[in-house]
Amino acid sequence: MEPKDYIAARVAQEILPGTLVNLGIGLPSLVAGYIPADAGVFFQAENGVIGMGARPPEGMEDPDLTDAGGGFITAVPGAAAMDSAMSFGLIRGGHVDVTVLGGLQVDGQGRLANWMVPGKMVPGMGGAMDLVGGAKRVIVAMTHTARGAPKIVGTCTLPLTSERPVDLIVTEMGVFAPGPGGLGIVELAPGITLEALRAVTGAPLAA
Amino acid sequence: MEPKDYIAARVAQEILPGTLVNLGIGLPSLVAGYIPADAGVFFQAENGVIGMGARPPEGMEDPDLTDAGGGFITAVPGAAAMDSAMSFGLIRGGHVDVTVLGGLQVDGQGRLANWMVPGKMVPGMGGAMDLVGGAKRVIVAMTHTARGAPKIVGTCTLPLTSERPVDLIVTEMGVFAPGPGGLGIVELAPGITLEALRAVTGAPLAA
Amino acid sequence: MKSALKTEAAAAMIPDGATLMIGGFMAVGTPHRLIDAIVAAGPRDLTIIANDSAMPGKGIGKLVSAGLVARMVVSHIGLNPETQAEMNTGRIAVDLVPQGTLVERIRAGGVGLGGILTPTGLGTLVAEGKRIIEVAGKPYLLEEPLRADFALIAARRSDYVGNLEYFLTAQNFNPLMAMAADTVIAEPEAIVPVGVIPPDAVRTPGAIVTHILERPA
Amino acid sequence: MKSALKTEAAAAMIPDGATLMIGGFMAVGTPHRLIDAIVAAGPRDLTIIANDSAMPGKGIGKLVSAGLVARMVVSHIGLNPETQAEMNTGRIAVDLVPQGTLVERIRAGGVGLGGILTPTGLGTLVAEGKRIIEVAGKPYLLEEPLRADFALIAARRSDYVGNLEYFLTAQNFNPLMAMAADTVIAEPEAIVPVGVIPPDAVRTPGAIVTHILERPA
Repeated sequence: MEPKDYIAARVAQEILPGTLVNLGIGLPSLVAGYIPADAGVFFQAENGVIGMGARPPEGMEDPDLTDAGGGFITAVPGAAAMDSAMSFGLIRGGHVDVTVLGGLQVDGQGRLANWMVPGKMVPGMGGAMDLVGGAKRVIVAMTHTARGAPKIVGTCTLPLTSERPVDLIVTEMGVFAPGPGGLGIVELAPGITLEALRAVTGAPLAA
Repeated sequence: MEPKDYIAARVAQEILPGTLVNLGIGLPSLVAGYIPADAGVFFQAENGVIGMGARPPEGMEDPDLTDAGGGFITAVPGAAAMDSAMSFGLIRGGHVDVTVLGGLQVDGQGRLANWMVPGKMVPGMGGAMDLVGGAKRVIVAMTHTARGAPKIVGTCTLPLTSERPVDLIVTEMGVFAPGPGGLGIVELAPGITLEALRAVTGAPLAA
Repeated sequence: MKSALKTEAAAAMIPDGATLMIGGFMAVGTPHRLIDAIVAAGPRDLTIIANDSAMPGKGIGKLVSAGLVARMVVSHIGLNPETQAEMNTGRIAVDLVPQGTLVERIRAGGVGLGGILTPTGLGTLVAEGKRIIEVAGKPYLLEEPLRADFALIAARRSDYVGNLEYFLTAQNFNPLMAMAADTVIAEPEAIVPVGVIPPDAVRTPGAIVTHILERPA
Repeated sequence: MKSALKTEAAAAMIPDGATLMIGGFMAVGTPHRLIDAIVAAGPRDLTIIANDSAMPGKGIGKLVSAGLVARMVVSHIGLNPETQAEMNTGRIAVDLVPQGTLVERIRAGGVGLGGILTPTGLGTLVAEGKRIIEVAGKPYLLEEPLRADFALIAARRSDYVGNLEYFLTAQNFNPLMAMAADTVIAEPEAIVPVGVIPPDAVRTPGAIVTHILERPA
């Protein structure tokens, strides 16, 4: 299994039945594929729909039904469409149960940086700042390192997305709960030792 | 003609074709009866409809279509229903062309008091403060006196509805444009002399 | 998916001292079955956030007549002499709020704003004790968000996800209040199968509705 | 009642230096015919307020490619490398705004608020130069309203009053922007007779729509 599939499958275990979930583009969007259809989980696309379904069969795409990345989607039974004020009202008002987002860096206390690399890549924050600040539970889904360098760091060198700490970090090496005392280890992925983890983790591990 | 009918008919002359108009309850609501059906004027009821029509024939009332006073209404072709956020967004955002409101007192500069008589009658302001502050043009439609006492006064003794002055006052004695220099006379009603007006007007008349 | 809740069970959830937002405008778009059940259950010292107190014997007026209300945050009580009398004797504390400001305060509570700046109320009794903030050289009142323990919502139709559809002027405050309470109880006139309400007709998504009340008897 | 406006006549209304709000999210729910006509007319130094700058050759991306844009207020430019390049060379000034804050700032401009208080952006680059206001012991950023000279709105259907209906995720910013501009030009996919759109399906009342664009050719 590829790291990103492992990560997505593991994040899926954190999603409770009957919840409202917002998945970021890229790796986080893979999580939907690991949620049983009968779990009663509703996915929000922040461009204006709750009840986003899978990509439609070829020839059945509708130009007016897309996800936040602009890709074609379907609507499940019980879906609701809305304008951006309602969509972000749900996000910022604490009505979204879980958001899963990618990360460029997270520090040991859980502060996330995921929206720009100054001088190199400035895509803009889109809805990320609202999601991190507003969702009830924030999960970061990312590979543990980028070109060998730790993405979990002592202090973020990239601009922060929010001062609110995220709740959980899932990588191919394990599941981590950041906190004031440093990075807590919830579980290590099969075959990962504490030494191996420490070697590629920039933040202190919690006692 | 009763004073209130004279006032309503005169106010109707101020309503331009194609405008969005909010009429207060009581005397102002009579204005609608003097607007031609083909003028393209749309009436807003702030409880959530644009395109309010006349009272329905008996037996055709709908409990879910009422005006801001709770009375049954109809919807004209091209009507739009909305929630209170949109309804007051239109009012407060400057999208309503004209509002016609009743008054307890107005001073010569146009400051209106129409929502409470301390210790006696405290109905609440409802939407009056929003309408006076937000509509593009505010017209007060009221009888010139109450039990013989002037309602256009030097200084309001009742609590103000807004610090924004109203644009026009229409009574059975004439049409008045309040301003920093005092009450301007736009026209006197037939048979009303300046002396008669002065005798029942508490505010100084503009030069 | 939610199974429909018995009206008595819904009313029994509301403890003494609870804060309730109740939809409706002069008793239009008000959850009447819930109100009747609350009058029967009789919780005391309620705080009611609503547009108005309707009329004696109708809608929210029934809660006033039953003596269940300690405080009201409303824009208008003019058609309910009982509320006015209770206010004058001090039995009910009434906060009168301009209607548009009431709307925005409820919305702010529902969408996570810390407050909003409005010119409405400047230079009037409404401004007393409030902060004035200048933006671009103009003064505004800082109005704070409102939230409630329960929102009691009247809807035309619900499905079993809890998606709500409203009708004409019965919509009013309902979709806003459904965003601004810890527990949201929706009283639909009809419950339809999931998939029947078109996505664009949904004004309150089921994800934020805690309970759907059973169909009318 | 409004008669439909020719696309070229609509584009000709927009002068150099105008501020435009343009609906859409990654070119979905964007008024494409208007954008093509504006590219043809070629007004310069435009300020664009929108969710994003779409992609090169699509929607708002066409305005960027044509060199008509001096400033953008947007939440995301990640899918348009041209916008990023123009920002890096300083040819386009880009204000990046969190999407939810952008929504609320546009809404505030449309509904007459002086500003809104939000926690989004606290402790980040977004907070630079902004006032922090405490409410109930918590800090919030004061975010100011946005307004435009023109709002260019994409709708599914219009009637001749100008009532607008939207469809699924093509709705997005359109109903908010229609409230926040001096001149509102709606580009519907279809125009229907007055009375055909049910009152509850109208999301933008015709009273605030200045012009309806002619039907697609």
